[in-house]
Amino acid sequence: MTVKVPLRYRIPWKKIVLYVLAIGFALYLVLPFYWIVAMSFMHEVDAISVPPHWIPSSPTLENYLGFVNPSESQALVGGRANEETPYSLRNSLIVATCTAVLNLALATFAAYSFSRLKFKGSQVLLVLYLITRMVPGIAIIIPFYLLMRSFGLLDTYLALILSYTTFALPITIWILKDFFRSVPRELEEAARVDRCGWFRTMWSVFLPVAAPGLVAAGVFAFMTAWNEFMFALFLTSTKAAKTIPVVAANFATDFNTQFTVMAAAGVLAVVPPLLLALIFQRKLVQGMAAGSVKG
Amino acid sequence: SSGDDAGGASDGTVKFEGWDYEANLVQQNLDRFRQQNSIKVDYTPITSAQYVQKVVAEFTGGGGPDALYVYDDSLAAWVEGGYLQPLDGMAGVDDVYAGIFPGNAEAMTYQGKKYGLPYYTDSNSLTYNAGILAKAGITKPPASLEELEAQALKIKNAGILEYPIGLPAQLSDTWWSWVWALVHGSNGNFFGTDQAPIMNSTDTVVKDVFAWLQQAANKSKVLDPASLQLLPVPVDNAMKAERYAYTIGARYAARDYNDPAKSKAAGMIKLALIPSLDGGVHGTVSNTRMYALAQDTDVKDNAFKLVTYLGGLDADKKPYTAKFWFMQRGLGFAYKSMAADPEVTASLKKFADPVVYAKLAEIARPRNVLTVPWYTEFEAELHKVVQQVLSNQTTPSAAVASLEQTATTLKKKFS
Amino acid sequence: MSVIEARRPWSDTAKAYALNAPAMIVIALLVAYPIVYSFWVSLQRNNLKRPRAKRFIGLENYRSLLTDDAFLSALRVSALFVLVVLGFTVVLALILALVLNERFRGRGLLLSLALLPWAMPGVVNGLMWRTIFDAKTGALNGLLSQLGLIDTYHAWLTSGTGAFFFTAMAQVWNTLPFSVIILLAGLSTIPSELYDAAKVDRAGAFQRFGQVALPWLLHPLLIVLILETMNAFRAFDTIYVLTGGGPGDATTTIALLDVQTVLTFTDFGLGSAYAWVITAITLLISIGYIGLLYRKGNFEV
Amino acid sequence: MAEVRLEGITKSFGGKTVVKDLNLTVEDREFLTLVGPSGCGKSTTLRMICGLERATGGDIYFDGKPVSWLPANKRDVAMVFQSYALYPHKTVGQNIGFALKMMRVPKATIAEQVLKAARTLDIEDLLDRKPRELSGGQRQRVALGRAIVREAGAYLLDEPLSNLDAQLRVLMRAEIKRLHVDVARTFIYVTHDQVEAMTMSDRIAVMRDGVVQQCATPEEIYERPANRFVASFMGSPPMNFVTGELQDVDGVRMFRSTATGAVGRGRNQALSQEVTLYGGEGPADGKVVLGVRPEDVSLSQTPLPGYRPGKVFVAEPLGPDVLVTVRLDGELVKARVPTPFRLGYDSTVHVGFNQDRLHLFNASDGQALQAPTREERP
Amino acid sequence: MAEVRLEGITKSFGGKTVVKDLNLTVEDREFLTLVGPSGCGKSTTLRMICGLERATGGDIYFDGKPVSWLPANKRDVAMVFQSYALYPHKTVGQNIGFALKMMRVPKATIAEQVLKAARTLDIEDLLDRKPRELSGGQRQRVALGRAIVREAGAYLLDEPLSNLDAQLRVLMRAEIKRLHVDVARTFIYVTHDQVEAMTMSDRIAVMRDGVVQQCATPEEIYERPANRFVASFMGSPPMNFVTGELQDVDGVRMFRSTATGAVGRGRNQALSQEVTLYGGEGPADGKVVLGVRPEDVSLSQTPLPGYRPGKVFVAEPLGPDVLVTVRLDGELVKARVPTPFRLGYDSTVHVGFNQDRLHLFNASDGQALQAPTREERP
Ligand SMILES: Nc1ncnc2c1ncn2[C@@H]1O[C@H](COP(=O)(O)OP(=O)(O)OP(=O)(O)O)[C@@H](O)[C@H]1O
Ligand SMILES: Nc1ncnc2c1ncn2[C@@H]1O[C@H](COP(=O)(O)OP(=O)(O)OP(=O)(O)O)[C@@H](O)[C@H]1O
Ligand SMILES: [Mg+2]
Ligand SMILES: [Mg+2]
Repeated sequence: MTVKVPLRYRIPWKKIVLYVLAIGFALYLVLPFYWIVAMSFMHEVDAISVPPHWIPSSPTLENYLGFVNPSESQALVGGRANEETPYSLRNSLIVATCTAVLNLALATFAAYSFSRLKFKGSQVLLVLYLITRMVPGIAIIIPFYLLMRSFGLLDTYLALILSYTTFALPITIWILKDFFRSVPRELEEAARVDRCGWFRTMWSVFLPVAAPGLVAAGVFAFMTAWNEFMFALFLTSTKAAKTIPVVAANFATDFNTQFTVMAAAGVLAVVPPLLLALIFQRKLVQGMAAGSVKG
Repeated sequence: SSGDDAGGASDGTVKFEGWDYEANLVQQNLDRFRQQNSIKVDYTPITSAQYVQKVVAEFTGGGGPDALYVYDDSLAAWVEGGYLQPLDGMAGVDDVYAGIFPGNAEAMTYQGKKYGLPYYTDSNSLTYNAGILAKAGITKPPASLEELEAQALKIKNAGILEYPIGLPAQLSDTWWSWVWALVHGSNGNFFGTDQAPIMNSTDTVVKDVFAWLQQAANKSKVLDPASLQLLPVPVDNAMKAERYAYTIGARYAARDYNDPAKSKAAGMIKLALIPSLDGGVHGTVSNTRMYALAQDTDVKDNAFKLVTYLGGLDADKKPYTAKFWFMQRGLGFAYKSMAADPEVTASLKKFADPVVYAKLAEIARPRNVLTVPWYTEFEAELHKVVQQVLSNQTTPSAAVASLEQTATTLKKKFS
Repeated sequence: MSVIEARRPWSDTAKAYALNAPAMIVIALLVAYPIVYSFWVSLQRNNLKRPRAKRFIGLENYRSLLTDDAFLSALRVSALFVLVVLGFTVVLALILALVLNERFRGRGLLLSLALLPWAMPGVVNGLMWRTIFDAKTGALNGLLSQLGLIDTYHAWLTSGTGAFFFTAMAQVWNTLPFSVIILLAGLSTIPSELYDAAKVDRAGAFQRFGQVALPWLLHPLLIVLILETMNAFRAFDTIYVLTGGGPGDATTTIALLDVQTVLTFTDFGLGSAYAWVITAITLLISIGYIGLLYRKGNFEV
Repeated sequence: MAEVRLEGITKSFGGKTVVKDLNLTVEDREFLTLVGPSGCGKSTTLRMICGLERATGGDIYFDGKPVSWLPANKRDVAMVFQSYALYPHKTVGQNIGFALKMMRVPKATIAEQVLKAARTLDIEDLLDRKPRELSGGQRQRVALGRAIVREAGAYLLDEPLSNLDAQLRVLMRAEIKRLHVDVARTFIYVTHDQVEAMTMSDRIAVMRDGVVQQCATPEEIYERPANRFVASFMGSPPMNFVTGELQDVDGVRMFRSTATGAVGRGRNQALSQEVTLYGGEGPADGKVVLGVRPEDVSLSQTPLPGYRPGKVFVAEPLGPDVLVTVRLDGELVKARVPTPFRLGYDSTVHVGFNQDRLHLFNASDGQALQAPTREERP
Repeated sequence: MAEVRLEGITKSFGGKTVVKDLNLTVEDREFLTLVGPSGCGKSTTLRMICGLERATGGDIYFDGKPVSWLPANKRDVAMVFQSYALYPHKTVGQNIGFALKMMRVPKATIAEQVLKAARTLDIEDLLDRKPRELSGGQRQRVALGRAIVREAGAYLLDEPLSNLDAQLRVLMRAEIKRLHVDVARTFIYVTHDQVEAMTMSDRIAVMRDGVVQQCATPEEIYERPANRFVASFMGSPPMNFVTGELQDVDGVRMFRSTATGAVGRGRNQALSQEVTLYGGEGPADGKVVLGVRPEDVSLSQTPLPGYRPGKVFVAEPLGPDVLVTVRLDGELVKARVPTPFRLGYDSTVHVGFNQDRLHLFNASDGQALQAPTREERP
């Protein structure tokens, strides 16, 4: 049996608006990036041609090959940036991952206290955390350098991990405390009754339920570490610890830089975290506590 | 000093830092040094845009290198900061200073002491594309700014190029040689010999140059407005792609412009003297890059050997590295002797007219305010003001007035 | 009255501080010293170029700011920059987060795309936009002229307002993902039954947003506001690469000026004073946000 | 809005069909109660009527107009959610007043109405609390308050009283009934409480596995259950069942228990008279199930005509009554007798069935064969 | 672990005291049911026993050992939460098996136990679902499953059956009872269902506003309520109350209704015999309340000795019974009589009270004055 649906409802306005917005945003987000991806597969001449070639007319891997085998055609470009690119990617990955993990570990404890315990000075403490983050890096970079030097940590991962952890920590705490708050208290209680100690409760029940928040906070910490430039520049000096923004900056400022190599480096800088994000992307939108409590 | 850094003094390794120009070539050259002297060199190239900052941070933090590149711009500040030690009295230094152009020697001397051995030097020229000029029926490069504008207008009106003149005028670039070149080229200056600002009083050249710039950018529109967002590399690219007929920049760029492997304009690029307001030949600007020795180095001997290898004369009294750079990349040299070196001249002929090349070196002057402690601040302000002039946000007279004001304030502040 | 056999558990306050201890220790160890140091420096005449002139001058650096044209102009630019960037970011992020919170084909893809700009280091972001806005070969020029919207290529970054606007847009593109992710994660924690209840209560889409989603989002929004304000105030990489602060000083933000003062002019005293002014301003704004939103958004499920 | 009609409604969750071809018309102003075992699809049905769930198949009409495409906020229905779905960030007062606010009712009126509803629900001193700070029953009352405070075309109530104590439940029952009369709108009510279902409803729809088994007045459901499922589901403790077959003995139709061939034999006459089948002859194989409700089972210490002896298996006091389970001819039969009942376990007791109130069901498909008529008495 | 003792337990939420000086001992292996109006503090009490809420004052002892400071995970209790509190990210099976997993029970054993529990609860085909895909009753059963699957020193069940249908509830009731016998541990049970309370409990504690009113066996609670609140709370429909006073007439203590001076007069003798007061003389002012349960009120169409005429006010069918409200001397009296009841509204009916089962309460504080003794009969 068919029902005559009024026209107003026959047109799925919601879907239309949704898709229009989605496509609009998709274009907005992807087009700029697409351009450097396309450029990274072009020869220099094509990249600066007018009008632009939107699709590489004679695609080349040359710009990337320079990273793998720096003595090849692009060897002249970017000082040592070429040869350092693969290392810097590795360094960035290690530093960012460790930062994210360390951050989550530290922030989880603190955020839990803000979301579950009523205690004196909680708001003051929260703001204090923020203050440590509000002093611009430029003001603390020299003393920080001194500190790291006295710890003997210059040009090591640890220096970067520690500094990024302190950068990201206050915000991570803020992010997590909100998500923790929306985990129904009863879940924790149920876990306690099921004989879980605090850690077990956190691990088996609380954190899985708060997963979207953890992922958001983790991605935040990761990206903070991945993107930071100034501290990386000052605290590292060799390919043992240089991160990708530092190397990418070489391309930016080097006298011989070509757009296309720069683009290739940019693409490389973006791809790893993007892959990582893809992995966690589903967690981010999973509903949190659906169906768990009544009330 | 590298005193408490790993490695450090124990095995005599020299910690050496430089901006990242051709780091691989540098490394090649250093390897040769190591083979010859069995001194280990720990070389760190640093992004050039952040070179000064990073070195300052390192010295401040006590972890600076033993030997390093120094811009003539930074020399005074770094000596004042206590980073560098004078080379006076060290082996062969006086020979070096005797063998180089006086301008370069001056640029490496601060308060009577010698601080550097030359890495390279270069002076600015008007670089033009003879092919484009020819197309517009122009046979001779301009001698005066007026002429330059007229020629450019001709090219523009011929529909060959919309903006025949391009200059790197992006703020994040720290060294706007072309402004100085234009001022020196018309025999003007910003400062008097006592380093007091004169651009708004006794010297009218600056104002007139600004006026010309404003006119070229906004009236006749021969100067590309996009210059404001151009760094040197894109300007180079544009020259190579024949999108500009004129630019003002270091001589050595011509080698690249004339390299058929890299440039459409190869063979067409020529050097000319800087056009002046009155059409006469007055000068241009030069800059000097040097190697220096850190104040606190623990491996002074080794470090000095390195600096000598790089910037000084070898056992045969030949500037090995300076020649290496010229042959490899066409970098300008401070050594008078090299001008006569047949290998050098042969190589030079491939990309520039040796006469013009030599004339530029001869008339080039370094900036006369490099030794004031507030030079960097002034240079930064200069860029801003020139941008405002180019983008028509201010008038030439207001611009020079504000520039002079800034200079006066800075001077007072630092007195 | 009773024999207490089990260990008396810690009070909430003790527990809370114990839980905060690791974070506090790390922060104290690593940033307390630099922060105090930088404040101390801000009270000095301290220019690395002139180590011998170094001395304590109290609030002199701060006082000099009042007549410092460069500073005042940078402050104006920064304020405007924060306003524009924050406005665009928050509005776009909210819409995008709401879109992503719906179920539709391609949501995963869009979400991944939404993360993309985040993965781009500021330097690279600046480079990318530089090639796009380029006056000669830029993709924006190419696109617009191919679409027939412009006749000749424009030098987008050469007028004051143009440079400001395009720089802000480049910044927005780069910082959008953070806001989107935080808001999206916030949205995804809203139990769907609350929307159900609101629908039954006759709330239309906008009201559901205003009455259910927004109150729930106040705290995530608070983070977004605080962090984006902070970021916009410190925006450096992108602007530096894109315009270097020009033309003139049209895009010279306080952060740019500060970096220049500290690293190029090596005036640590003044630079630290700038930094502390930035700190104070962002802190005041943040406290304003907190005062506005914290309590309203403070509820337990 | 008034009449709610479901036509061939089907709902599947990823392959699993939870509501099957549901046809149901709720008349204007009717009070219809949905009952059925846990998980049979009651809430899902309500959610579809409400517009929160799109039916996989079929259509829904409000007053003859199809509404399948209408979003919930345009359907003009009020609903009490089984899971309450209170807004955690709003106070009790704001929760209750939210729908009114959405209808742009003036603030003062909202406050007044909310207060009135809160009084009715006895939660007026909780108005400023957040849901988090309420007990289970208080939350449920807030959820109820959200529905009763507003005017709507139809009211859907999903177990709105399940967490309330008996006293309050009686009060609330009355309030809901009163609301029904006052607003004169359609009510669809889900409950597990037989008393509620029986006392409040105009009609009851009994569901099982997504299929409506019977939809009729409470009396009809109770006294003429359409099938064995309805008979056993409605009534607590449930009906006793004895399997057996119909036999024509001397031209009289008689029931013979499979277990013993016994039940009914003691009063052959009576039983044989009663067996007048609906729709003809009864099952071809003659296999039937006899049903009798516990309250229609009488116990006697002494033998009575038509009573059969059994043994007390267990006795459970229910307050006014005692539920006695008796082992009778190998089957367990429950009887509900007035308190006090003092016979010990395993003592002999005589069991009699109220012959007027026996139910017969087809053994194979459980369909009712016979509806008992009830003796009229004051 | 076995005996649970609460000593002077008090609980306040920000100034509001919700449990007041609670003293209660739950014996080893006892099945104690907590009942009381919504919001009276039942859940809070359970949560304190469980260790989820810290008492503001007083102490809790398990087997004589103070546990006030012991966290919930060390108290060895199982609990069914009123709000279920299912782990949303775990399947039904994982939810049920979680506690076992925490006790490092081998996987195979867990699977087996979970399956067994799921069978008992009739949710075995839902084991792989997530809580959000369950109906309300199914969720509740999962919550119940989590408790019954494990061994614990004490089982705390907060309205575990409220969202189940009557049939299932009967089954689950039996299962819980069986579990209680099997594990032989202490059970503390919260319910609003009188039948549950009456049938399952060893003792019932009736709470009101955070104070225990009476804690006794079901019979005692029902037949000798300690005060008017208990009397009215336990029993549905609730007891009828008539206010009046005691008078000594000719040396015989008699009750006189305030409204009419009438009730009881018809059978002076009987009443006067019954009035044997606990603890002496009764209230000084003689003001009392007479209580009689609806099932102890009989109706007759014809006048009978000791019956008084009234008018039918309303009659509500309850299935097996009919609840008839009669207007009697200006007061409304409810009577519960067997179905069918066919008298129309406002017809005259004669009302008699079962003289053996009258209750007297002090009018001022509601304390019981007299406990009726029940005639013993089979
Ligand atoms: N977190 C809290 N803050 C303030 N008051 C609370 C809080 N939790 C409970 N209460 C109040 O304490 C009282 C007792 O609550 P409790 O949950 O124990 O009631 P209950 O007897 O279980 O009721 P119900 O049968 O409705 O579940 C209620 O009046 C409730 O409003
Ligand atoms: N989102 C879902 N995904 C899969 N199955 C579901 C979902 N929601 C409900 N179901 C199933 O649909 C059936 C009907 O659910 P519904 O909530 O309508 O039951 P109900 O009759 O309200 O039961 P109860 O009395 O227990 O609340 C149940 O078996 C349930 O498991
Ligand atoms: Mg349901
Ligand atoms: Mg409760």
